[in-house]
Amino acid sequence: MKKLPLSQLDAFFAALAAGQELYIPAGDAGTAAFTPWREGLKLTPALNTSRSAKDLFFPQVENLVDFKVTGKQIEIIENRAPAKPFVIFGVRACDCRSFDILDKVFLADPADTYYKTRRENGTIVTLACTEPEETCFCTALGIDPANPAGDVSGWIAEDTLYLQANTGKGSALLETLPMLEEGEKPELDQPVFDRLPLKDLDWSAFGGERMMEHFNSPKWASLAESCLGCGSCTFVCPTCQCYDIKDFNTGSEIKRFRCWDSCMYSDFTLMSAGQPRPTQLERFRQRFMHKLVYYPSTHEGEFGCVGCGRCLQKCPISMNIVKVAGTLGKEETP
Amino acid sequence: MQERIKAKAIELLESGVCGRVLGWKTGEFFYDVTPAVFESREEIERDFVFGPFCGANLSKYLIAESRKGGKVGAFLKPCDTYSFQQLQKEHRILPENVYAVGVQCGGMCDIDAIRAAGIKGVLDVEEQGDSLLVHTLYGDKSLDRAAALSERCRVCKSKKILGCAELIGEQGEEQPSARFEQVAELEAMTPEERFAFWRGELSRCIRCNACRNVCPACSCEKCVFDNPSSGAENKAPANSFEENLFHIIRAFHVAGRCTDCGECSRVCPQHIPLHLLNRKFIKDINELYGPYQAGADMDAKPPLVNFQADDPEPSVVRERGTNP
Amino acid sequence: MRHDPLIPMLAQVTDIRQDTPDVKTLRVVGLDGKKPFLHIPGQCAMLSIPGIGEALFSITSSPTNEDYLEFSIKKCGCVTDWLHAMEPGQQVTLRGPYGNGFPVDTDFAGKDLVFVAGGIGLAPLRSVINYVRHYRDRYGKVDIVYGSRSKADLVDYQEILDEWSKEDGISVHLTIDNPQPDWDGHVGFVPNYVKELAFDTGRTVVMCGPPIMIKFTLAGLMEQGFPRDQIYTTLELRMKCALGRCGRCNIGDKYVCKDGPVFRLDQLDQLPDEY
Amino acid sequence: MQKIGVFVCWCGSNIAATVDVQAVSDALAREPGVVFSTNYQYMCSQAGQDMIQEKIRELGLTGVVVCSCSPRMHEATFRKACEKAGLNPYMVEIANIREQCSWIHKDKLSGTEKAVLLGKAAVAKVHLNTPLTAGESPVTKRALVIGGGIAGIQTALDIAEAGFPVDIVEKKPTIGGKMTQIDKTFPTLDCAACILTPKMVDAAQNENINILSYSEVEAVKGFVGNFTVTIRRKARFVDETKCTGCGLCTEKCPQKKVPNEFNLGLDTRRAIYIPFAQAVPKAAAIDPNYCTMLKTGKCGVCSKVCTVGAIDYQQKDELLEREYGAIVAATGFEPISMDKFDEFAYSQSPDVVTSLEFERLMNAAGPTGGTLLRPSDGTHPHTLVFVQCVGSRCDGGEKGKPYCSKICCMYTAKHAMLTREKYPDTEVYVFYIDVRTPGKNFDEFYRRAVEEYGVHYVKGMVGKVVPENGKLKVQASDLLGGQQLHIDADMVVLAAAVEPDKSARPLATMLTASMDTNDFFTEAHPKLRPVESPTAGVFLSGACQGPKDIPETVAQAGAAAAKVIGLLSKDRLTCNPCVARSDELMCNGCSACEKVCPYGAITYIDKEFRGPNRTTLLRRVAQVNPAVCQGCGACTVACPSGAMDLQGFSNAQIMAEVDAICK
Amino acid sequence: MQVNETFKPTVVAFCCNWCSYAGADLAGTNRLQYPADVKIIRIPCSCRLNPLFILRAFQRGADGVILCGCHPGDCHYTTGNYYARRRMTLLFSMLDYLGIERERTRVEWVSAAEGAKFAETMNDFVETVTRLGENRRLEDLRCKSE
Repeated sequence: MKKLPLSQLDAFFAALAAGQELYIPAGDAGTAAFTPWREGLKLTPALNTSRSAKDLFFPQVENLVDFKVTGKQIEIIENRAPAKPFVIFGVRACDCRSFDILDKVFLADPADTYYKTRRENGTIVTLACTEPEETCFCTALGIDPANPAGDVSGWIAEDTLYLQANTGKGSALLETLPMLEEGEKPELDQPVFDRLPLKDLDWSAFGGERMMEHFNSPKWASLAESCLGCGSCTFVCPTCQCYDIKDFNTGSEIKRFRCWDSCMYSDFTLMSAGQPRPTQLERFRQRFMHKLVYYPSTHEGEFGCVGCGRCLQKCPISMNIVKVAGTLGKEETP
Repeated sequence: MQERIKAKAIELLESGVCGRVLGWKTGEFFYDVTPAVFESREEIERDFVFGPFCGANLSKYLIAESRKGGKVGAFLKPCDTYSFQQLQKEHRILPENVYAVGVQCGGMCDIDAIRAAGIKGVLDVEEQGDSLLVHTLYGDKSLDRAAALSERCRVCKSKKILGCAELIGEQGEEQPSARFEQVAELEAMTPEERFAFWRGELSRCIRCNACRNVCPACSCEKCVFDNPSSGAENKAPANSFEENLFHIIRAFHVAGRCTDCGECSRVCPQHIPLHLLNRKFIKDINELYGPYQAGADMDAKPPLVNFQADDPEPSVVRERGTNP
Repeated sequence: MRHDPLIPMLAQVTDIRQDTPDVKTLRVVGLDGKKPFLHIPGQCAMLSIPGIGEALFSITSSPTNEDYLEFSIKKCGCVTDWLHAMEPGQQVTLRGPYGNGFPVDTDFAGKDLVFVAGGIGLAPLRSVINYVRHYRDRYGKVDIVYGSRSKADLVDYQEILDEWSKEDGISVHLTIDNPQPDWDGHVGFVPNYVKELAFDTGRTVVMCGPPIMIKFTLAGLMEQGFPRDQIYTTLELRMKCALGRCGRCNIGDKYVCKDGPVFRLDQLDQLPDEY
Repeated sequence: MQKIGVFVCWCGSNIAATVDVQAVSDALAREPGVVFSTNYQYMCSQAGQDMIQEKIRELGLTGVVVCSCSPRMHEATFRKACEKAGLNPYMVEIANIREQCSWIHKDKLSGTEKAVLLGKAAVAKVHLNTPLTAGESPVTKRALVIGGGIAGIQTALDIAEAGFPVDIVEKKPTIGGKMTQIDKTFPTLDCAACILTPKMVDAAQNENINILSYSEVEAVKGFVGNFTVTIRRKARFVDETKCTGCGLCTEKCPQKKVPNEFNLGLDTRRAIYIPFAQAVPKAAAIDPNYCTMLKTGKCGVCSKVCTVGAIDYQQKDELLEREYGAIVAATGFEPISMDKFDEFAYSQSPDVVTSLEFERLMNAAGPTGGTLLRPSDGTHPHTLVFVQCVGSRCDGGEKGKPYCSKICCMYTAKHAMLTREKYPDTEVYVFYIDVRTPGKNFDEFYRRAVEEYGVHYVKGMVGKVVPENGKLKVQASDLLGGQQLHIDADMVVLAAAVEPDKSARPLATMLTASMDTNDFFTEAHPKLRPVESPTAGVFLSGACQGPKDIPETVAQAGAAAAKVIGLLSKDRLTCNPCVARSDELMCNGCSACEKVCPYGAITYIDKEFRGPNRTTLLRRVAQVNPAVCQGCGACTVACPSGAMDLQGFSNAQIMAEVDAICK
Repeated sequence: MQVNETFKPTVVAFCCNWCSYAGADLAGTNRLQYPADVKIIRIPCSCRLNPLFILRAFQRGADGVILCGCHPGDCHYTTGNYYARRRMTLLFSMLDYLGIERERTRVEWVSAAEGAKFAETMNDFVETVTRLGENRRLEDLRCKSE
C-alpha cells in the first residue's frame, strides 16, 4: 500500500495528469462532476458527483461513424478519435460496481468497441466513503463503501491518502508516481454505516424467478401515477444504459451518433405500427423491472442497482427504486 | 394545517364532491414527498402529508386528471393556482372536473438548499421558529429557515390564491418581490461575462427533460424536441449549440405563459438556474409591454399573442448600450 | 481501430419489385456483387439510409439462395418511405444477421408444417418456406395458409402461384377478406380459414401476421387442441441496436433482437404480455 | 424522392453577364434528386416554357426549379406552364438570381456562387413541396348590410342596383340612422331629411332590398361566400305588414310620458309610436317598457283604434336564419356620453346641450318646431358658447378619445352660422383647439362663419361652466389673446366626440373582424383595402371604420358595395392553397393560434382520439378554414407544439432553404 | 479589434413577400449593390419567422440573420409584423442575455418602395457582421467541419 500526505494532493494530481487526462470529482454539492483536472482544481466536498462516473465510459453523446452520400453512392467514414489513456480519481464504491454491471451489457459478444476502448484506456482510482448520505444504500446491495474496488483503491484517513493497487493497470499507474511512499492505512471504525436509514433494505423478493408475479402486480398503477416521464433518474443512474442511435445531417455529411435514451420517455418504444408500452405505467414498470428482475434474471441474480442514491436525490417527484421495491416487496410478504 | 387539509380531503371524498383528491404522499424520509391521488379515507389518514417539503406544483397533474372522468379534488398553493388558471385559459385543464382547494403557504423548503448549506446525511428537520434544527447522521445542525427555502419562495411574488372553490388558511396578496434582481445582475454584466456564465450553467444540462416535463406550461401533446418532423428534434445535447437551442426555445415557448412557479429550477438534477431564463422573458415583457403576470387574469391576452401599435422596436436590444 | 458491430457495411440494391400497392421487395448484394452474409430463416438485418435512419427488417430470401438477400418492405414510416423511393443501383447500409431464426434444422426437421401468414407477415415466412422447399425431403407435409385484404395485397402472389402451389406435398390455401370479381378462391379471414382446414394437432404451426390475426388464429388452434410448444411466431418491436443493449425490444428479460424474434408459444407464456 | 428539373435562365445578358449560368446548371445537376439541369437564354419565352413542359413529360419530373428573375415577376407564368404539362403548379420553385443576384453583384465569381446557393435552396425546398390544390367554395348571392343609416342604405342600394338581393338589419324601428336627426348638412346647408328620406323610400321600394328593421344580428357562422347569420326580429307588437302607418294609435295611446329618443329626450312620445314622420318602414312599434297593456294587461286602446287589426300584444321575438355571401358592417357612430365632462355642467343644466341635441332644437320637426329656445325655460337665447373637441383628441384616453372626431369643426361652424343667420341678435362664441377644415368648400364655409356671420372663434378651451341665476357662467382661456374669458351664456353647445356604436364590438366578435383599441373596425389594409375588413367577405361602410362625414360615408358605402358586387358576381371562390393546416394529433387546443389569426380562420372542435389501451380521449383541436385563411403564418409561430404549419412555406421547407443557404 | 480581411460572413435575410422581398427586388432593379454574402429567403409575412429558423441558420453556419418586413401598420395581413416585432424583440433580448452578440440579429422594416433602404441596410448589416467575425457563440461545430 502506498500513501501520500494530503498536502501533496495537488502535486499528485499534477503528476497523474502529466501523462494522461485526469478526471476528479469537483464542484459544489448538487452539481459536482468528474472534471478534467487543471491546475487549481480541488476535490469536491460532496460525497458524490451529480452525474455518475459512467459518463466517462459511456458518454451521453458519441459519434459512431460518418457517411457521405453522393448520388447513389455512400461512403462510410470511420474517424474515431484515437483512444487516449485516462485516469478517474475518486470513484466511489457504488459507481465502481456500476462498471461491472455495464461491462456485462457492453462487453458481451459482440463487444461494443467504443465502450471497450474506453474501459481499456481508463484507470479507475476509487475512494472509500467515510461520510455517507442518508440516501446511500450500497451496503444493502453487498457493496463495501469503506473498501472500494477499482484498479487502485483509495482511502483518506486523517491527512493522508492511502492507495492500494488491485490490478496490473493500477500498479503500473502507481509506479509512475514517485511521490508516493509505502505505508499501511489504519483500521477505520465507521459506525455511521450501521446507522444508515436504508441499510436494511431487503430485496430478496426480487430476481428472475418471480418475474410474472411482479410484472402483473396491481401496485404499479399507484407507483407510476405521478411519474412525469422525464429521464432524470435514468440519466443520473450509473447503471442505466439505454441508448438511441440517430443521424445528424451537417449539410455535407451524415453523422451517426449514439446518445443516452430513457425507457421513461413516451417515444422510446413508439413504432409506426403501435406502442407496446402505451402509458407511463408500462414505461415506469419497465425501468424498475429491469433493475430488480430482468437484469438479475440474466446476470446471476445481480441487481441493476448499486445503491448510490442518486435517483432518491434527483427525482422531481421523489419516486425511486427504494420506494418501488419497498411497495412491491411489502406486497409479497404481508 | 396538515390536519385541516387531510380533514378537508376526507370530507371531499366522503361527501361525494370528488371521487379522488390530489395531494402529497409521504416518503421514506421527511422530505421526499410525492404527488399522489388519494381515493380513500385510509390512504389519506396513512399517507397524506402537507408540510414544508410539499413543493411540487400539482396543477400540471390536473391536465390529465381533469380528463379522466369524475371530479378530482386538488390542493393548490398560491403559486400553483396561477398555473391552474393559466392552464384553464389554455383549455388544458377542464375546470368543471376540478374542485380546487387553495392552501396558504409559508414558503417551501428545499432539501437541496439544506445540502447546499453543507449539511450531510439529513435525517429529520424540526422547525424552531425562524430556524431549523436538522438532525443528521453526523449530529444536529442548525440552519436559518430562510436559507432552507427554495429560491422561488425566498422571492415569493404572491400569496394570493386564485380560482379556488375554497381556501384553507388566509387569503394572501401579491407582494413585492426581488425575483428580478438576479436577472438584472446578469444584464449588468458584459456579454462576455454573460456568455461565460450561461455556458457554465447550460453545459451541465443532461437533457433529462425534467424541467420540461414538470413545467405546467410545457404540456404540449407532442413537444417539438420529440418530434422528428419538427426540424428541432433533439434528444441529447451534442454540443453547446444544442444546449442553447433547447433552453432558448423552451423558454420562448413558455414566454408569456410561464407563471414563474419555479418548478423547472426545483427539479433540475444539475441545478441549472432555469428560472433565470423564464424570468428574463417576464422582466422584458413587463418592461416593454407593461406588467403581465401569467395566470393572474383569466381574460388578459397573453403578451405574445397581443401587440400595441407603438410597441418598442427590436432594436431596443441593440440600443441598450454596449457596456452598461 | 476495431470494427464495431454498430458500424454497418455498404450494400447495393440491385432490384426492386413492387409486390403490392404498399409492399416492395428489395434485392440487396454487397458492393462486391455477392451475397453479404449467411443467415438462418427468420433472422433479420438492419437496413439504413444515412440521414434518414436505420430499421430492422426480416430477411425474406432463403438461405439457400446463394446470390443475394431480399427484403419485403411495407411502406409504413420514414425509413420505409425512403426505401420505397429507391432506384436500382442505390446503396444502402446493412448490418446483421440478427436474432435466433427458426429452428429449421432441429425442431422443424421431419415435422409436418403449417404456415399461417397474413399480409406482410408472409415476409419472414417466405424465407422458411423456400428453405423447406429446397430441402423438401427433410420435412413432412407442408400447408401454407395465407390471407390478405385483397388479391392485390397478397405478397409474392406470382411466386406462390407459379412455384409453391405446384410443388408436391405443399398445399397452398389463399384467402382474401372480401369477395372481389377476379377472385375465385376462398374468401374470409385467416383464423376462420385455419379452423375450417382443421389441421392435425400433431403438426407444427408457424405464424406471422397482424396481432389481431395471431390472436384469433391462436384461439382457434387452442380450441382444436394444438399443444403450445408446437406453435411458433416471430415478433417485431422497435429496436435501434439489434444487440440487446439499446433497451427497447425486451419482453421481460428476453430481447426480441437477440433472443427472438422467433418464439415458441410456450416460451412467450413465460414472458410478460408487453408486445 | 422527387425528380427535379432545373432550368437556369440567362435573361439575355441580364443574368448571364454576372452569373456563369452554365456553372450554375452544372452545379445544380449534382444536387440530390435533380435529374435534369440546363440553361437557356429566355426561360420565360414560349420556347423556354416549351422546353420545361417537354422535360416534365419526357422525364416525368415531379418538381421544377427555375433560376430566373423574381418570383414576383414570373412565378405565375412558370406555374401555369408546368400545370399545362401536367405538373402541379405548386411543385415549381423560383430561385431569384436576377433582382437578388445578378443585378446587384458585379463580381461574376461571387455572383455565380450565390446563384448556385439560391438554386440549391430552391431544390431543397422543392424536395419538400407537396402538390397543392386550390379549393373552391360556392358563393351565396345575397348580401347582408348591418346598420340602416346612410352608409347601410347607400351600400344596399348600390348592391341591389347591381341585381343582388340585400338584407338590411337595423336595430331601430326605422332605417335612416343619425342622418335623420340632422337638420342641415355642411357645407351646402341643404336639408338632411330632403336628401335622405327619398333614399330611404328607394330602399324600401327596391325589390332586391329587404329591410329587417327592429332587428339585430344574433350569431354569425361560416366564411366568405357562405355566411349563415341568425337575426333576431324583436317583437314590435305591431304587424308590420298590416300597419298602414296612419298614426291613429300613436295619437290615442294614453301613455304620453315616454322620452322621445328621436329628439334625444328633449320631448316625449307615446308608448306606441312611429319614430318620425318619414320613417321606413312606416309602421308603429310598441315600446314594451312603457306600454300599460304589455306591463299590466289593462289598456288595449291602440288595438281598439287600429282599423286594420295590426296590433298583436302576443308577438314574440323571432329568430331568422339566413345565408349570405357577403356582410357589410355599417353600424355607424354615436356621440360619447357627457358623463365624464361635468366641468361643462351638462348634467346640471338643460341649457348645456350636445351638438346633436342642438340639431334637434334647430330642426323644424324637432321639439321646438325649429325655433331655437332654451330647454330650461323656453326663452330665446342670446349668448351661445360652442365648445369643440369635447372628448376628442384627449391624451391618455381616460376621459375621452385619442382621435379627432373629424366632423365637429364643420358642424359647429354650421351651427354657429345658422344661429347667427336666423337670430342676428345672438352672440356666438366657438372655443377650439384647432379648426380643421380639409374638404371641398370646407374652409370657405368656416371662413364665412367667421367673416360674414361674425361668429367669435376663440382658440382655447373652456375650463368650466357654472349654472348661476339662469345663466351659464363660462370660464375659458383665450390662448391667442392670452387672457381668461368669462362669458355669461344662455346656452352651451358641446361638440361631443363620436365613437363607434356600442353594438359594433359584439358584432365584430361575431364576425371575427378585428377592431382597433377605439372599437373602430380595422380595415384589411389601411391604404389599399380601406373598405374591407381583414376577415374575407366582411366589408366596412361608414363611420364604423372611423369618423367621417356624409359624403365620405356615401363614397365608402359605394366602394364597399362595389367590393360586395365583385364578390357576389363570382359563382365560386378559389382559395389560396398556401394556407395553414393544423395537425390534430399535435394540437393542444390552447387557442394561441386563434388569438393571432387576423381573419378568424381558426375554430376549435372537440374531437375524439384513440388513447392508449383502447380508450378514447376527447380533445379540443384547431381547425383552419382554408377559404378564410390568407396564409400569413402568424399562427404557425404562436403554436408551441408546431401543430400548425403553413402549406407552401412549411417549417421543413424554410429550414431546408436555411440549410442549403448556410451550407 | 482584429478584423479578418478575408472573412466573408454568411448572412440570411428573411423577407416578407409583400414589402421587403419587393424592396429587395427594387434594389436589384435599380442596380443597388450590396454584398453577395446576403441570401434572401422569402416568407409570406414577417410573422412566419419562427425563432427556430434563426437558430437553425446560426447552427448551419450563418453569421448574421436579419428579418425584413412591412413597416408597422402596413402589414399585408394587417397585424403580422406586430407579432413578429414582439417575438423578435424578446428573442433578441434573450440571445443578448445569453451573451450572444446582439449585432448578429436585426429586424428592419423595408417597404416595397425602399430599394435603397434595403441595399443600405444590407451593406450596413454585412459590415457589422463582418466586424464581429465568425459566429462562435452559437455555432455547431459539426456543421463547420468539412
